Amino acid sequence: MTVRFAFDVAAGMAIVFACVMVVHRHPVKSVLALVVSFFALAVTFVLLSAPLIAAVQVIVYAGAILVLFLFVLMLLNVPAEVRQTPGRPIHHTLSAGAIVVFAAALLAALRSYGATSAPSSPAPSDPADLAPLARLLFSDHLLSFEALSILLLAALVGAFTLARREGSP
Amino acid sequence: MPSFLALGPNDVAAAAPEICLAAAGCLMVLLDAFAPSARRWFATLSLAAIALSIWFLLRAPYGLSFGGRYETSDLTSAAGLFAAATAAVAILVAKPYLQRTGEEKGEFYALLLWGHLGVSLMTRGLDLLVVFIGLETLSLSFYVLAAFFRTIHASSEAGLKYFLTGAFASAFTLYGIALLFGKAGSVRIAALARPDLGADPLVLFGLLLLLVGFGFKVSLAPFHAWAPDVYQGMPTPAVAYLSVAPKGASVIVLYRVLTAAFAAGIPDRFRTAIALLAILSMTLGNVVALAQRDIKRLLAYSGIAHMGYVTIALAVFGRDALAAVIVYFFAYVVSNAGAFAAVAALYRDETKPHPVGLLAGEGRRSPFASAVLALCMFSLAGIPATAGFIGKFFVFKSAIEKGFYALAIIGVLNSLVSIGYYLKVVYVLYMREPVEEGAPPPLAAADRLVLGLCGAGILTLGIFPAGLWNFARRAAESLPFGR
Amino acid sequence: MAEILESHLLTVLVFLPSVAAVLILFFPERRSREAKIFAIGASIVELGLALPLWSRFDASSGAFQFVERSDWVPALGISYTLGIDGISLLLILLTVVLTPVSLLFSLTHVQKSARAFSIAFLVLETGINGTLAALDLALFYVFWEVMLVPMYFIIGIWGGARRIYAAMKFFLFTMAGSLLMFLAILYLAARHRSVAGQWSFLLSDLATLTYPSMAVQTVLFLAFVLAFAIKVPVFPLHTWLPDAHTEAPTAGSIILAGVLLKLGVYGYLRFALPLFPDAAVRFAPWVGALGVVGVIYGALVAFAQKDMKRLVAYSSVSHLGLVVIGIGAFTSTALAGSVLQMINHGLSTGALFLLVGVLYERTHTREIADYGGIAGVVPVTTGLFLVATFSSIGLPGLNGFVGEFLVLLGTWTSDHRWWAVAAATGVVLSAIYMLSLVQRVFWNPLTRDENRRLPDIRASEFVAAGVLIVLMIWIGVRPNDVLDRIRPSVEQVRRSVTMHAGAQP
Amino acid sequence: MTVALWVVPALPLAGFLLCLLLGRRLGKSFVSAVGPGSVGLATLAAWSRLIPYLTGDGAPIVEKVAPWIAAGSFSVDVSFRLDPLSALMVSFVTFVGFFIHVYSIGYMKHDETDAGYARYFGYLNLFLFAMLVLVLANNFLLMFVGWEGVGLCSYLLIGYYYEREYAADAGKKAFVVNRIGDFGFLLGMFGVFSLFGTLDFDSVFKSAAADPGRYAPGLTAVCLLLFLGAMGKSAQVPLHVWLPDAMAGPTPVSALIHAATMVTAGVYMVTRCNVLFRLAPDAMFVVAVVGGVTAIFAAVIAIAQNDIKKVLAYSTVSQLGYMFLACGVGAYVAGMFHVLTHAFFKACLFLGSGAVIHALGGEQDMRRMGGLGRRLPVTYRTFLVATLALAGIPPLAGFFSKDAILTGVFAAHQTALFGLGLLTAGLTAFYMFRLVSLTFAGDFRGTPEEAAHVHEAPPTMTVPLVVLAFLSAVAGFLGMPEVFGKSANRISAFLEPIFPRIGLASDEPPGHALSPVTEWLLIGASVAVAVVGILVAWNWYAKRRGEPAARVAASFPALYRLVAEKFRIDEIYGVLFVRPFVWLARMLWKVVDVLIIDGVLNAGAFLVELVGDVLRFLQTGNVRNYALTFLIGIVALLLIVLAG
Amino acid sequence: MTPNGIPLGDVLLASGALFSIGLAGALLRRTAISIFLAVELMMNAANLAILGYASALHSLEGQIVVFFVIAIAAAEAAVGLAIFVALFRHTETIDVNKINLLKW
Repeated sequence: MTVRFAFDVAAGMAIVFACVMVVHRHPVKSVLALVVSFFALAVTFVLLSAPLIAAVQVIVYAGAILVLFLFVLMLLNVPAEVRQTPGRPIHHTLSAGAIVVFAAALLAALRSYGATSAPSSPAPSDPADLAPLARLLFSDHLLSFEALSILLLAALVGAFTLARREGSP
Repeated sequence: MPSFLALGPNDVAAAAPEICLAAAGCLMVLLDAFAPSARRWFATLSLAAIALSIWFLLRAPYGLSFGGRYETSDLTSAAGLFAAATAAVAILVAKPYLQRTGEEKGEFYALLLWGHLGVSLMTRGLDLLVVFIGLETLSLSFYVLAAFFRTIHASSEAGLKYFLTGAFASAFTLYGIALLFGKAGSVRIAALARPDLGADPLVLFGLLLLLVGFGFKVSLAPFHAWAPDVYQGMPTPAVAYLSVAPKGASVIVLYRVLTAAFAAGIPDRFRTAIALLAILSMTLGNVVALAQRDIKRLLAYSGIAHMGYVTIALAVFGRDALAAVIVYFFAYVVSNAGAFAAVAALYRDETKPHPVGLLAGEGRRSPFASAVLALCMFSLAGIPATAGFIGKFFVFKSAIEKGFYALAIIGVLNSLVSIGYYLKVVYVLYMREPVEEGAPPPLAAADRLVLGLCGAGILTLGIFPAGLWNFARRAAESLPFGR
Repeated sequence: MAEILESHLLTVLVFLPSVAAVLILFFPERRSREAKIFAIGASIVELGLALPLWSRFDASSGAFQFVERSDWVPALGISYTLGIDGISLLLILLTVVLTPVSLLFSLTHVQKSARAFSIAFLVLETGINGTLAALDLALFYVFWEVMLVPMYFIIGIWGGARRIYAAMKFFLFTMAGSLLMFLAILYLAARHRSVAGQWSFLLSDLATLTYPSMAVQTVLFLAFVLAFAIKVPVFPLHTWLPDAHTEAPTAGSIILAGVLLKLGVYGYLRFALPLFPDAAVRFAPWVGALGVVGVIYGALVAFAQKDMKRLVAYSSVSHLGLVVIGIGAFTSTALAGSVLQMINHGLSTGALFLLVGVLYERTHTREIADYGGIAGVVPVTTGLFLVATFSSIGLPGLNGFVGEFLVLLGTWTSDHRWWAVAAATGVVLSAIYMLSLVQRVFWNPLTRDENRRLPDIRASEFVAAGVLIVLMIWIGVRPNDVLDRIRPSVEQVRRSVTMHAGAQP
Repeated sequence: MTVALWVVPALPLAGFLLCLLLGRRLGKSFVSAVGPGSVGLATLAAWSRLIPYLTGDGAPIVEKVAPWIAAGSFSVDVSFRLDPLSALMVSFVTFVGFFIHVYSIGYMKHDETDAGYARYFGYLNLFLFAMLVLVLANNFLLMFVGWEGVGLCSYLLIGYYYEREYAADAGKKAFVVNRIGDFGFLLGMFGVFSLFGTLDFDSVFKSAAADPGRYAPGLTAVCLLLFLGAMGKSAQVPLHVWLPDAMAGPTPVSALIHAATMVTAGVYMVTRCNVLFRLAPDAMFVVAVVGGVTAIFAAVIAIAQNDIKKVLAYSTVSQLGYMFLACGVGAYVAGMFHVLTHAFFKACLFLGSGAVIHALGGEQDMRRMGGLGRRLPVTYRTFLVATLALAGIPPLAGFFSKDAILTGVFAAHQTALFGLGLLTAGLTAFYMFRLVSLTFAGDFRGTPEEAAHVHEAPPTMTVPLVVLAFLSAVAGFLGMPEVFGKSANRISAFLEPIFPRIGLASDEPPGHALSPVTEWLLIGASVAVAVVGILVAWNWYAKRRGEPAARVAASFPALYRLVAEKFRIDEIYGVLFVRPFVWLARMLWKVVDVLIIDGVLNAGAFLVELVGDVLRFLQTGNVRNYALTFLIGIVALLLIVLAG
Repeated sequence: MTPNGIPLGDVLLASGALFSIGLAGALLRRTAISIFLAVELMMNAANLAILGYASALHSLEGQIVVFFVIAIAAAEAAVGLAIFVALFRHTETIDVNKINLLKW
């Protein structure tokens, strides 16, 4: 019961700060809001008995990625979005409409058909035991794992290629 | 070898093609950094890598590997072949192109190869995770390639647009995967084959999100908006690749997923959705292409239209339809990639936009490239005795055979419209007086080669389609239709 | 070599020009005159090779002859099947005659990138011969469309002032027609598969099909007919023709009017009739009616023209209207007349375009008003033009009359007598517009001084025109030489319809 | 040895080819040899067949040359036929033709260029070829070949002076009007074919004669269509308009084509088809009426013409009307007889007028002539003879033929038509002597230099005049009326075989029934009106210098102008047919073709382009909009797939 | 129902909500970075859903997937930010309303 309550709180926070992130006009503030939101998400991950992922979430996402964002924001010292005059009424109204419809459809679908089949295997004895996870990672998902390495490499090289100044090797 | 590491010789053999692509990429990055003098060999090296990988692919033992998450079959060979062909074209185009722009860097080829690797993963993965990683590898590489000319505003902007829309799209894809995983209990595509899933609305939702996500890659209207801008700003060789191989891979992925999910046959509403995508893409693509002034945008819209034709085959959904798709993409490689190759060869200043009008009189100034470009235009327009016609022929045949007359009729009417702008290019080439005087610089050897190959390919496929068709039929056998 | 000629004569005839075209690629640009001469040589060799068709053709049978068959796309039953009957025989001969004539005429007149011109022409010849020889619908469709491309270039590159518009119009019109035919062909093949179990695009196979309903047959029929009607062209689908003919270079006009238009009628005879006998029977009245409209409409509009080539172009609409009437009437006499009239029109209109071209090359104007009274200046041209004119208005003793008479007679004896009456007014109308053309160009006072010193026809042009004139007189005096070869084939066509008609529920 | 019939037309054809191909290079002397030469040979060839035939039994000779056209159930040969009718025609066609060729040598010498000279004789030879084919043909289609061929030649020869616009116009007019007739002829042939299944004269007429009841119903239409052809060729009202204009051609042409031979082809054709016409009485009546009306109508116009050739032209029209009147009442023999005589005296008259014009250096207006009798004695005398013949003064040729016609008409109880005929006879005499008086009597009204230039024609021209005048004097004795004895009418006996008996009233050519008294009365009447006409004309124009005529004209000015302007037929046609035609043509082109059809198509194309041009602005370049379209797409798909 | 007694429905609704919010951000924000942030949020929503299902199904695969996704997101971020920087050099802004050189 407490777990459920905790989850609701965490999820709630995540949602709230996500909203803050969206509505806030200053990028830096939105990043910070997102950090909080991601922390909250990390909590929910723990509650969903995925402690490793929670940790990764905190370290990689909240830690690395968003800091990177802040860094770039500072670098480019991006200003707050000033309210558009005259703005794009058509775009906003349409977007709003579309989002509402989509959200409604999505939530409705999840709500009524979200249920899935009963678990085939028994619940893992100890969610904190990472051995099975690691084993799975290196057996079944070995290919993905290797592929991922190439992806990261590509990203690295790509980022390097783009971001370096002209003339530098 | 540690006990937990499940990597058999079979798996190595299966992964060999990707491995050598990856390795070649790394090698070139390193060479670029430490032995810049080797740059002029990069194109050759990449070609070698492509050749080697396709060789491995064709030699790899058929069947599953990596715990049933990776496939080697006629289908993957077919996909691998036309992807490799596209890559080869792109590399050959890139060589002189990059020389002209002084951007002949290892990264370009490396990213191209890695993107190609992503395509290969997409076509061979039996596991949504692998497919997704492949997709992302491809996307990331090409985000970078789009923005590769940092000195050119258009290029950077293309990068930004491609990146934002691409990330947006892959978020949807990912959510679709999430839903499917949740419902099927596994990311294996085969897991979708559970009979009770076929009708589940949430599964349909997930499939729809996948359709959208990959439809974005295929640049189906209304998920096409990125294509014109990106094509326009992106270095032409990269476009040559991006405009063909990833699309083919995406369609094949969609076919995989749908065949698994709809073993019993595709639901009518879903088919309607696909058909509408097809119609919208064909019509919008062709009609708007008429209004384009920049040839790369024109080709982008033409591409949108062509994917509409392909999507007809997706809506028809059957073994022959899949075979038709494969044939279509082989034809599309020679026609579309060839067209971009010719564009790269004919527009000698990459820093400027590529208005069609600039081709005026090229027919006499640089006859060979113009001839090939014209040939590509006729092929794209689907004039018989060219590859393009063969592609259309089989697509429409499959539609007629299964009784989708409306789709077929809309299709042909669209190709009538398309003639309008394809011929416009031809007439600018041959029936206008040159704008710039003086003989143009001679074609680079690589350009000659690639243009010659594409021209020959267009005519060969157009005149002797039998072999290709049988090959495609066999490839289509690899998917479990109507089981 | 010899036995290849024996066994694959048609293949050789179809592809020889393309081979020559490829060879021309190897001529350097500055050697364009040699290239042209080479092209003429090639087309004459082609002509020479085609003569055995005439001599070895068995005039007693209406079956297909010189048949060749080999697989193309076996998986879909698409085969490379060639063969000719009397109808295609004559049209092929017409083609191989008109091509050297056109090239010969162009020898001195086409300067701009002459190599490309010769290549385009030879490829065009391949396309036409292929279309006429193909007995497999897929093959037919391929050749049918391939013809467009060189013609598009010929009009677009070497044409007159509004050539771009004309070329585009020509291409789009023809394409618009043939695309639906393409789908119809696919349907037929698929139908054959579902009925007979395996794919086939072979005419002889598809001709045996029955259709689920009359409606289906009608739709397919119309899909085919649209393609052919545009090509002919039948009113009101004719408006591409005046532009194309007027803007095309002379040689292009000759081939366009001489052969390409006939392919519409040919396609109708060869494919639409045997494939859809019931629909054909049902729609015959419409066909004939459209023909009648074409005859009168074309003649009237021709009379109103101020541009020589346009006038001749519209006269083609009128003449082909007569041909169409013959098809609609569908009696043996009328059909034979129609086929003969196709040849005649090819010769007479070809000659007219050629001679108009002779004048145009000297004055660079097509305006009738810019001429007048030049008969004394260019007597030979005038004489040839008169002969062509009288052939075109059907004066007895020349070819035009025979075809015209047979069509009208055959129509009169069919159950549409009034078509004959209406169409016979064409006899008067054609005299009116052609003779006023002759008067306004060659007769009347010579008003323009620049016309006083026009050089008369040159040797090459004279030969080109002379060939046509000779053929006109020959057919006019000994029409049976041609009719003998037409008759059995026409009977065959009629049988193919009458045998299967009524099978449709 | 006998020459094949096909040789007869073939010789002029050869002449034609030689003249046109070589004439320009080899010059006038060559042409002068070949042109008339070939015709002379043809004449000899023809007569070498005619003489034995005339003495023979008159059984038709058919010589098949080769099959010509065969398609479906239709087939027709090139084959020639010699029977009394064609023999009669050939005899005078070759003869007159030859003499007019000879005459032309003199007449055309003034034509400066060799080319023109060659062209002239080439066309003239071609004409004889066509005319001979026409008369010798053994089936309708071959006849049609000649029929159109002579039309072609008349077109070419009328337009001989092509650089004169009115000549070119006249030529075109002649051809087009003829084509209107041919339209009828063509349909007539179709009718014949669908009735009899062949176009062969023998089989058609035989089966028609064999079974009248079977074919009679269909025949009226067929005959009327055929007659339409005849009207066009023989310039019958209302298709007569081309003949007067045809005078724009050289005068010998007018003499040969537009007086002696071609224009009588219609009469020949009707006579040839007499079996069919006799089976269609209604059609015959139409023929008679058209003929009668034409006769009087043209005669009236002729009175008020001042151009010497125009007078003769209208006189020709009028005489042709006479011939059709004869055919219409069944007096075919009389018709053909008149064809023969008319050929002689009208050719003579035209050649005479040609001599006059030649003498005056091209002057054709009679008001500027006069008093030429003394200056051109030969011309004058021959002309006078021919005129008297035409006026029907016994014993000249015209008297007998015209009398035969009138007798026939009277005997057929067509009183009204008989009246017309008689009146026409009077008018004919009047206008002919008006012509003679104005031209030859009185004193010269032209300019002095013209007067100085006047001279008698060279012998090449006078000899034919004399010959023809002689013939127009004596030819009449071939067909003397019955009152001079049963066998007096040789020509009718000669033509007997071509009028097979078909068991109808019309078997008996009219006139046999008449009593000698009536015949004498008729003769008297016709002679009387002729004499009256002559005297009045002589009195008015020769004696009193034309002032009574002027007075008459002045007292009915409107009527006079109407007549002088040929009843404004051309103008009426212009309003009724020509202008609407032109308007319609332009309308169809500018409105239907350009505006409607092309308009619709271009509009469609433009619309598509427009849509494209609008839609491309959806591509705003703003990524957010792209994302939006993306989302909207998803929503739409969701609604399609999941809704409901 | 997950082992820890959290109803799957709640998890899914939460993820759905987050996804929609992210969507809103992606559509309504103008700064490229903010848009990308929103996209990141959408991916996290997906992660949440996957983990929810994973725990409900007692499957570890889900965690693996999420693990990969996070890595991918990181890579995307790197590339994306690099692109922003590169473009910023030309435009001095990353306001997508102002970035429309390529259009029509």
